[in-house]
Amino acid sequence: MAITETVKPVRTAHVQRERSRTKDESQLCVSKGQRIGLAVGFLLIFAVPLSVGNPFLISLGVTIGIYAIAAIGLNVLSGYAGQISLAQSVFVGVGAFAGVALAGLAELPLLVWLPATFIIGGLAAAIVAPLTLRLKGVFQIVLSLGLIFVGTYIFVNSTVFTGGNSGISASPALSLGFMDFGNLVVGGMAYGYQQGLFILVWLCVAASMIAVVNMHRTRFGRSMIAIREAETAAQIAGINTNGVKVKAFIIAGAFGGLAGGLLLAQLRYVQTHQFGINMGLELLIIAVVGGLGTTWGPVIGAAIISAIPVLATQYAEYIPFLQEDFSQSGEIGIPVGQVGLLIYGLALVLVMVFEPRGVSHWFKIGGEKLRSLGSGNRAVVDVRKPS
Amino acid sequence: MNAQRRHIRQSPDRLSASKLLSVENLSVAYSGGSISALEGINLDVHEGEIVALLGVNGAGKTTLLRAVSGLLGLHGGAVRSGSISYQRKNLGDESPWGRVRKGISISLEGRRVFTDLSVQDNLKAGGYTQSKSAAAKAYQNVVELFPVLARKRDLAAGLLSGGEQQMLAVGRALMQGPKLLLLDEPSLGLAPLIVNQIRDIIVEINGQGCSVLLIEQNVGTALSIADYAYVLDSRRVEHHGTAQEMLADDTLRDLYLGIAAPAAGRKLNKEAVR
Amino acid sequence: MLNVESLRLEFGGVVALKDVDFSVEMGELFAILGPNGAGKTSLFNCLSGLVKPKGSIQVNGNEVIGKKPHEIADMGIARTFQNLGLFGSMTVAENILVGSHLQIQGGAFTAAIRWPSVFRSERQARRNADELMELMNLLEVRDSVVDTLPYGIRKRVEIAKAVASKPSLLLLDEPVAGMNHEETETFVEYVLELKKQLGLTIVLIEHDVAMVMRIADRILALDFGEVIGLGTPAEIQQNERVIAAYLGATDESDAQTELLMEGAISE
Amino acid sequence: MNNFIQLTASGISLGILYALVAIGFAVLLKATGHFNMLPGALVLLGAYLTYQFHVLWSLGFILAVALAAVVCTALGILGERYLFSKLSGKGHKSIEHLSVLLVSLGLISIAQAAVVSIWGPLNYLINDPWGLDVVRLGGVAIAVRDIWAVVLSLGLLGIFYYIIQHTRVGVGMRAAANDPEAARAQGINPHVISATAWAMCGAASVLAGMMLATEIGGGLVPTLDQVAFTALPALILGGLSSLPGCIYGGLALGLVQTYASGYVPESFGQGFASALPWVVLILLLVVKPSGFAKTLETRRA
Repeated sequence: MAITETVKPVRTAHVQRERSRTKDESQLCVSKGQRIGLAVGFLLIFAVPLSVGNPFLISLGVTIGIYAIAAIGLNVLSGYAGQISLAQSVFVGVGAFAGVALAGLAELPLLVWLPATFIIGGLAAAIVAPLTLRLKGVFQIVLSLGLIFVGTYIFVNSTVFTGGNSGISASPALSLGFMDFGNLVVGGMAYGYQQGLFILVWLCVAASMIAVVNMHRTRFGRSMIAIREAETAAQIAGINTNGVKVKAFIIAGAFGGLAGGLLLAQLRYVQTHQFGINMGLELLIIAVVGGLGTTWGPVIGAAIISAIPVLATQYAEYIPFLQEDFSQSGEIGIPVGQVGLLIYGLALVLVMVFEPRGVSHWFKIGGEKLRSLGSGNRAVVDVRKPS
Repeated sequence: MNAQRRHIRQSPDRLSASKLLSVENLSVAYSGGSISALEGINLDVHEGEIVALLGVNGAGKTTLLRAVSGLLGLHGGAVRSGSISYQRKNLGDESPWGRVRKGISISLEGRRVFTDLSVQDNLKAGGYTQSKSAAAKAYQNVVELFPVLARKRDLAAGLLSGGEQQMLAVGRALMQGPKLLLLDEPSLGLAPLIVNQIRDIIVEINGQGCSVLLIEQNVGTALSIADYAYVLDSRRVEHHGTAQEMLADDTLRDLYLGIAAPAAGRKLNKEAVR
Repeated sequence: MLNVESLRLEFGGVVALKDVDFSVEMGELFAILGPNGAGKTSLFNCLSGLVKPKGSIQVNGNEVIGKKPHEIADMGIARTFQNLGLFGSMTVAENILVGSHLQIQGGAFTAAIRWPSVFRSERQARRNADELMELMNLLEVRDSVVDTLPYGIRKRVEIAKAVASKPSLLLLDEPVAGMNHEETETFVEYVLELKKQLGLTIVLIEHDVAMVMRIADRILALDFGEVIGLGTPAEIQQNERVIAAYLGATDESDAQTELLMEGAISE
Repeated sequence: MNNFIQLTASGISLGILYALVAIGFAVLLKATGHFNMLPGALVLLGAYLTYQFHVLWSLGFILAVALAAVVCTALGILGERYLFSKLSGKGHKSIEHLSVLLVSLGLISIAQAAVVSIWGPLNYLINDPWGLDVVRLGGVAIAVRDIWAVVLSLGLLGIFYYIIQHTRVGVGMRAAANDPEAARAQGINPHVISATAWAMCGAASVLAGMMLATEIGGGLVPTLDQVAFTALPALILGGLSSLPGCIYGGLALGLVQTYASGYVPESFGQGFASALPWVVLILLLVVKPSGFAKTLETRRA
């Protein structure tokens, strides 16, 4: 109250300039360049699938997008709020099987079943979240491992939605009414299923990123980071730390569920053991390799981590030491199926040892260098005396 | 300014004894250099001396002991410049455990006994670097100094009272057979009677030939046993002198009680920093 | 406005605070003095809800004990920490915005969908934060990450963060520890200015006796968790138990201590 | 009744192996202060190395196990020296914990890929000396392998107990676990402590891995590391720290799991026995979240 009144008379032109600059800080795009970037990004979401003919690359793009969404959720929980979880795969599974139930069995339209996977993923997380509240570090990680095993048990035994061990197929509807992503026709040209799906998935990625950026730049995002940095100090500042952690969990679960629904749309056949520890680990690795607590980290991480094994499998014959046939034991070579594991492991070790801030940090440094070339550096001045 | 600080005037009787520890122009910073903790510290401990380190919280006393004992790294600190010599050899990057083997022992602030271990195991841990026979001899010495530790030897150290824990902490350091003992606030949170007891024991340890570098909040206690004292303020040595000189110094009282005394007594060889 | 009655705190058999009674008047600068380990920080932890003591703490007639820290913050109590309670990877502005958390609206969902009122409240908070930064002369480091700033400035950021919640009672835990005299002087000026402008009541833990004697309205002296003195700076300076706690036990047999005591008493 | 005794016997043998793996995690946690998942990889590698030395290179069985333990210990010490120790001091304690955990998970992935690359994805028999022999005790058939599992494990745990309680390095380990800084101040060399911990971890993991690979119907499979994860509830049930705690936790886990597989009706669904330890763990965490959480968190503070 008092601050506003007392300071007014001494406000300087300098402050006015600062103020006009700060006005936009909670906005999505702070600068003009970012606004152009956003527009170009949206354009690419439509342009890429419609211009790239290679179905393999389009399908790879879809996979990257789906993993990016799941990792965006995990990044909120682990990157911003600092709560480590290996169990993100369980919520992806919940979303996928919710998709089977709603889109496959109940044959509901896209606008119902896809948001429903988001909500159901969040609800599942809401049930689990209170368990982890008072746990820290090791306990949290072990608990999340436990969730994977319990989750797998529940999936395997909910045969109606999951088909038990043998998996289940479903063909979800992808039509918005005026536009069918599953059967895209633009200007008289018909496009493939994966091409339409690419647009849907990357629109979801864009929406997720925008939502997270909005959260990050406002009260809730700061609360999460404050908890990560110093929980006691956050409480003293009036933050309900338990409430914020539960919300972060729910957000992670919801994005996981959404990714699960989209994964179902891509594969049209899902199996319980897909959502086990390997996917959980892969998602955590994506978040870490991309850079925990960064906006672009999950997308960059997904592009690196989920693309490399797929590419390796596709182009195995051109890469030395890879062998597709491992029946002749005794001969040393890396079976194609193991490339993923090997790459995850190596990526994780190398990133943690050499650049714990993640690969997106390199992009950030690169961007800053470009910008400083344009504008020249502003030095930070040390101020000591009161005015 | 720097040159001035490097040539600290020594009281004549101090120069005759040989230097055990010599800190020269030491600067220390934490967090990769972003927080400066000590600037241009010069300090000597001669053989057989008790040297007190005085000063308000945050002045850098504990940091100085960490630097001497090699424990800075654990707190994200590092020596930026200057040197620490012990027995006329530069300690350099010697590890904390290496320094213990050389004869520098520390009793950390807040006692830091191994709460889960029995009193006896605490002392065993203290004698980690010693041979079996040397450890046994040191153990005899420690339980003679602190009979209470022998009585409670099978009790978990966490169950001891504050005073007993402090005795255990000092006893544990003595198990290493130190030539230089660093004590960080041995009277912290202890009742006056026990503070006196600990003070007497420090004198006795010193009498056995062990030099002591002591951080103490209670100026009276510290100066009553110290031969020489340094006052740290905001990362620098602000005053130093013999205990007698210190006791007569009014700025010290100003620092500790906010009572500005009239200009009386001798002025110390004070570095003109203010 | 703050009323503490028979406050008692134990940790596993060790008594940290023993029947502490005092009250602080509105608009007062109240200092708590005592050697290390005397229970000063424990007292603050009781006031901000980090530990659960016995007894009673009332702020403007409302009981504090039993409430969670964030609920106590909501009652208008803010504090700083001895070893800096800042969020290191955030900028100065963001730290202050976390401080003004209680003044801002909006949750996760409303933010995600860009609900207009949330962003209005956010903009207002940023304006207030800028004004506070100007008052504390922090505008030039506004966008610097806190971890990269010098200690003295970080201390100032922490005060700004605490004040941003518009508290009625501000608890400062050793705010000038580790500062040199010039920095201390500057810092005291800031605190006094803030106190005047915002009408704050301040409770201050401090080890720098000289500074406390100069600025405090009243002083509470603690030793071994017990109150050994309560009164104006002049009264405290004459208090023998306080002198003993700082300058040495009144051990008559010790000639050197006697010498010192004479010096102190002959003032 | 006979069925019950039989189940109890195999429950105890499974439980004691869980205890061994849990001890591997626990000594590392105590000696280095970080939760490290690498023992999972050592269980896997230990079993395969035993196979390599014993079956493929025809070395004696005991020698093969011992050699495998030496190799695993060496891998652990190398990992500690060149990877894990590089991760500390790069920021917050919690970030440090996370880095160690993630790097160890990465190493597990690499180990899995390496095992399949070198030995292939098929099951193998490890040609253990006891094979499928059983001892009959009044109508109850107890596998010789179970008896060996208990005897060898208890023997190793006994040695560990002696080392921890009665040797100088054991006192050093306990001291370092209690307060790492104060331990350094006593002249205790943390490298020696962590090397000892890795040796203990290597020995326990290899023995457990070898025994798990001889399980009837199990054999040597590239997913043995996931069996190691199943020992984590035992670690937490046992309070994360003490050797006896790990044994109680392991035995409780092994018995619960074996009884569940023997008695729980089909209607509980597939895989109930393997999910049960985790369910128990989660229920315990709900009922008493601070109880065993205290042990670690307050000490690290």
